[in-house]
Amino acid sequence: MIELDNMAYSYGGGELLSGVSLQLQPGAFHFLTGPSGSGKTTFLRLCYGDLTATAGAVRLFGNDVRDLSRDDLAIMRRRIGVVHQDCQFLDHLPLYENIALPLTVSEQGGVEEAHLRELIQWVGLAKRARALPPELSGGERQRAALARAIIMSPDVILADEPTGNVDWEMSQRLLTLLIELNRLGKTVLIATHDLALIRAAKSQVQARVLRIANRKLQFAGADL
Amino acid sequence: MIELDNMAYSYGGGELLSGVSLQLQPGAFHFLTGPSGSGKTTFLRLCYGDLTATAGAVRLFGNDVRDLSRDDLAIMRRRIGVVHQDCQFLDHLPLYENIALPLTVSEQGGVEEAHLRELIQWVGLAKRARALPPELSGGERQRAALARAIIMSPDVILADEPTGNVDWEMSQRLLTLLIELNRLGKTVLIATHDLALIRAAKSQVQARVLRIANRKLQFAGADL
Amino acid sequence: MNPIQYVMSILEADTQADRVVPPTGHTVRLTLFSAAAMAFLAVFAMALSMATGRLAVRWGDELARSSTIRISAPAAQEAAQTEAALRVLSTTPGIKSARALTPEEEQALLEPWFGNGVLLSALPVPQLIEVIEEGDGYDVNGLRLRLQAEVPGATLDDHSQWRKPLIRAAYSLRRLGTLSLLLIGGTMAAIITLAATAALAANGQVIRVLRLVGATDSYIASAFVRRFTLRALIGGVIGTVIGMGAVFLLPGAQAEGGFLTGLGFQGWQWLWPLIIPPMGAVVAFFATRGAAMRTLRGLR
Amino acid sequence: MNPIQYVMSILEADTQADRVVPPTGHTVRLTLFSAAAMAFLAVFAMALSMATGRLAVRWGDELARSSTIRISAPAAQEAAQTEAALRVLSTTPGIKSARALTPEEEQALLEPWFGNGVLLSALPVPQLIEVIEEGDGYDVNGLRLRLQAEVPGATLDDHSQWRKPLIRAAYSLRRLGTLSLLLIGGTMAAIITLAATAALAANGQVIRVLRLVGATDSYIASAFVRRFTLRALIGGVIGTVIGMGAVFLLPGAQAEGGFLTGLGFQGWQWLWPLIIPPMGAVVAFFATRGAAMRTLRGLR
Ligand SMILES: Nc1ncnc2c1ncn2[C@@H]1O[C@H](COP(=O)(O)OP(=O)(O)OP(=O)(O)O)[C@@H](O)[C@H]1O
Ligand SMILES: Nc1ncnc2c1ncn2[C@@H]1O[C@H](COP(=O)(O)OP(=O)(O)OP(=O)(O)O)[C@@H](O)[C@H]1O
Ligand SMILES: [Mg+2]
Ligand SMILES: [Mg+2]
Repeated sequence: MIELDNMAYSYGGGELLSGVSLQLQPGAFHFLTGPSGSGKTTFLRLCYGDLTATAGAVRLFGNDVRDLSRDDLAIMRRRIGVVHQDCQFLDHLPLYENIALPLTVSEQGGVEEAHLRELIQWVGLAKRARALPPELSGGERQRAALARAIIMSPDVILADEPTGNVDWEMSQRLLTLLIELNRLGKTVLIATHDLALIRAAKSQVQARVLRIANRKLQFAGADL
Repeated sequence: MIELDNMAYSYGGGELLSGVSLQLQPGAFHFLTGPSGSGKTTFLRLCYGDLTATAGAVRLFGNDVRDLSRDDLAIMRRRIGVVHQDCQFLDHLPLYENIALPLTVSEQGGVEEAHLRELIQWVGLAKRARALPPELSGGERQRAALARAIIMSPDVILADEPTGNVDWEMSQRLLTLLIELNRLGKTVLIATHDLALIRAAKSQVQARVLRIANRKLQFAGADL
Repeated sequence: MNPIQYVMSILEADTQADRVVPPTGHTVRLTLFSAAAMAFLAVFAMALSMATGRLAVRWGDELARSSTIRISAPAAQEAAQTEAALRVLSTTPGIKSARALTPEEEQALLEPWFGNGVLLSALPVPQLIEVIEEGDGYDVNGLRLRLQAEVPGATLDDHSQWRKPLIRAAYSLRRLGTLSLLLIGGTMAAIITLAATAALAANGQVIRVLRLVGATDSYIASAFVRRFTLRALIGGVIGTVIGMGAVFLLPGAQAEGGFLTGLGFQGWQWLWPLIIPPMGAVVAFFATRGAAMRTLRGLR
Repeated sequence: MNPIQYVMSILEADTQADRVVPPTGHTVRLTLFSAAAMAFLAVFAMALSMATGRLAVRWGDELARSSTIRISAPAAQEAAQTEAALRVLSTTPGIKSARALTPEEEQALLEPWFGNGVLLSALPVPQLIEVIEEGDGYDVNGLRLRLQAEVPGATLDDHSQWRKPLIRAAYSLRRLGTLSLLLIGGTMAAIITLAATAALAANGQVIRVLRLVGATDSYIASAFVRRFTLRALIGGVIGTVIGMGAVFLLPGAQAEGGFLTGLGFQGWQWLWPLIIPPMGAVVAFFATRGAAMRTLRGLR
């Protein structure tokens, strides 16, 4: 699905990531950790073509990102659900319309009402569905971002710190949702600092843990 | 320092908080927990006069918030350092100027260069001091927000999820900073989901844990 | 579908597909207002331009195009010389008509000087010939030379001495009208462009979110373009209607048939301002498209 | 401190205290540009207004204020009647001067009709008296009656028949100039207001952050007010300078001394446009202050 081939990236100063190779297969479940500022968000942005590698290649569904036209990229993004670290919404639309936004812009016809309602229910936002994003709590926004990422049933789900602002029970609930999607064959990659979450996941699914350290991507050992 | 007297708050719908009473004494160290959407951020906003209680009274340094003029409130805020959940910065100013902003707007003369540099060093942002806020990682922004909150040596520090996006080591480091400030007599109130952080703090300082549940503020037992 | 339904359907289409663009806010209001303000000024510039144009045409026609030939000759030769002059004039290119004034007409002309009690026949009044030009007019010096040769008693007075400044004034007024029309049109385009660009810049966040959830460039651009073009069009219509109303209500706009009929439109000229709103919309269309594309190019 | 240093110090003060307000961006540019565009148009409106004002004054002075009295009497009585008429005129209120034309002047006046070969003395030319009015002018009917009684051969020709439309035209032009000045001034104020408001709305985030870190309302408002007022002033100066340059370079702006001296300023009139930039700044000052206070009132 997503292939990184000896990729490097720099924002202009020194290299932030270098010699990164990774293949995300359908059905894989990965965690991504690393100190704050090590490049986790950057890594994810490279994975959905928001940034272009300064060296090496990134292939999305078999296509090199550099060869994709802007429209191809937009259409490819509909197959990748992303939870951003700073959840960005359209502040003038109520929550449920924000969650349905990927469907709206794909012009693939309407939202399945029932599906949308069920999803909103699952992330615990049923009562807040008509609220505007600025009226939500931090955790509510994060849950909404996750709901928006998966509304299109994407093939790949990239989540950047999806549980940073929610309590332990809710984070378990969200994890369950992601694990269930993974069981349906979706590829999942979660960047997180929360080691407890990783431990909880490992007991339920065969998850691998990646770690960014010294500009390299490594597989973490069993010490977690 | 901050006194809440049988206070209630509602955003317009049902009551979110009710019958809340609390006295934050100089030198107190409190944690605030509660499920996502229970009203932690709302509680903090009430504590620094960003919201006005719908019933009961909130007193800052002995003054009822409702009686404060807008200018009084602004000046009082300089005695309260706040770390917001969604760290808001001036995107056109480099990080170090953003951290020094409370000093700039208080017009109390310049920043002590050395103090500012030391603080930036402590939160691990020395290398990023000249970056603009949009160029920072999530954790870097959070650390910057904490630095901005304490640059004025305020009497009270209110931190909303200050470690949601940073790794364990960094969160320990930030905790140490807050505990040190508390030892200097500052009042500290931290809203967080991170139970591990609370446990770590309890071993170093006499911290009390508040919990919002069913619209009430309770003291959590020793079960944490 | 009647026209009102059609317009309503456009307005409603906007509420459906373009919900992704914030519906109100200062930036949209700015576009609306600047389009309206500029349309308003443009209507006035147009009215000024038309009024001065009319004035120039009238002065041009009535004053510039006539001249006088005076035959001062002994009474016996006067008729013959008049004949000769008329013959010369009939073969001069650029002259539409030439005709000897009747004694009554001459008397009317001289009345201010002598009063109406004077018998013209008692005075050695020269015969006057009124010449009306056509096209680019005739060659004054050429005609003067021919008359000198063939009609010794004739003097050509082409009125240009004292009428030229009037003509100059009329044309300078007309240039002024055209100039203000151009200036205001240009400023209108610039302000609408800038308002649309600023409005779009203020919506950078919206564009970023849309791009992140997989919207194509053309989807995003056209959502903005529709909304802002519509706003510019509506603003333009409002400004134009108010402007036309104001011009209509201006004192002196009603044709008085005087020297200068005042600021205003006449007859079919009232149709001219109607091109202002579509032009504003076209400007907004390209400005918004350009700005949207520029913003989008900065994103991946 | 020389003036340039003084201006530079204002510009630099801005970079010091007002760094909290984003220095560039579309909204600031919008304020700058709309101030410039409006100043530019205002200069032209002012030039138009002054040109038409000049025209009205000249036509008013030269045409409206003179009339003619014709004395048609037997040669013997002519001198006496002229004397009598002048006496009447000297006691009529509203008349500045009255004087009999010399034979040479009369000949010059009649030349277009008779050519310059005619001896005036051979003609029964009436004596003409030129009357110059002052103030509100004299009572035409009253004077006519008095002349009828005291100078039987006198006829008063007050020129109003054919000159009135000219005067009307001049005043209608002048009204037009004033009207466009008012229109453009009003639009200028409205656009600057809206641009400043939109710019401020786009900076809502900045205001929120400043308020949260303990800035007082007056600190926030004045930071914005300084910046936007300065931008409006700079924009106004740029627009005014370009506008004045364009007016100066306009063909016909150089005094030709003709009927209409063309669009332009003369002498001290060049000072008038200099009030445009400060006026734009004042408008921006109040608009920004109002908008800042409104935004702030929404926050605690
Ligand atoms: N401006 C607002 N208008 C209406 N409702 C609001 C507004 N702000 C917050 N709320 C609602 O009030 C409730 C409490 O919000 P608050 O932000 O205080 O929660 P929280 O405890 O901080 O949650 P989290 O841990 O997710 O940050 C939420 O359900 C939220 O949707
Ligand atoms: N647009 C940018 N321009 C320049 N530097 C940037 C930019 N974005 C991020 N950086 C820098 O790159 C580094 C990695 O950022 P990134 O956001 O990928 O970190 P992260 O691992 O996600 O951290 P966190 O856990 O704090 O979110 C940081 O030091 C950050 O300051
Ligand atoms: Mg990150
Ligand atoms: Mg919160």
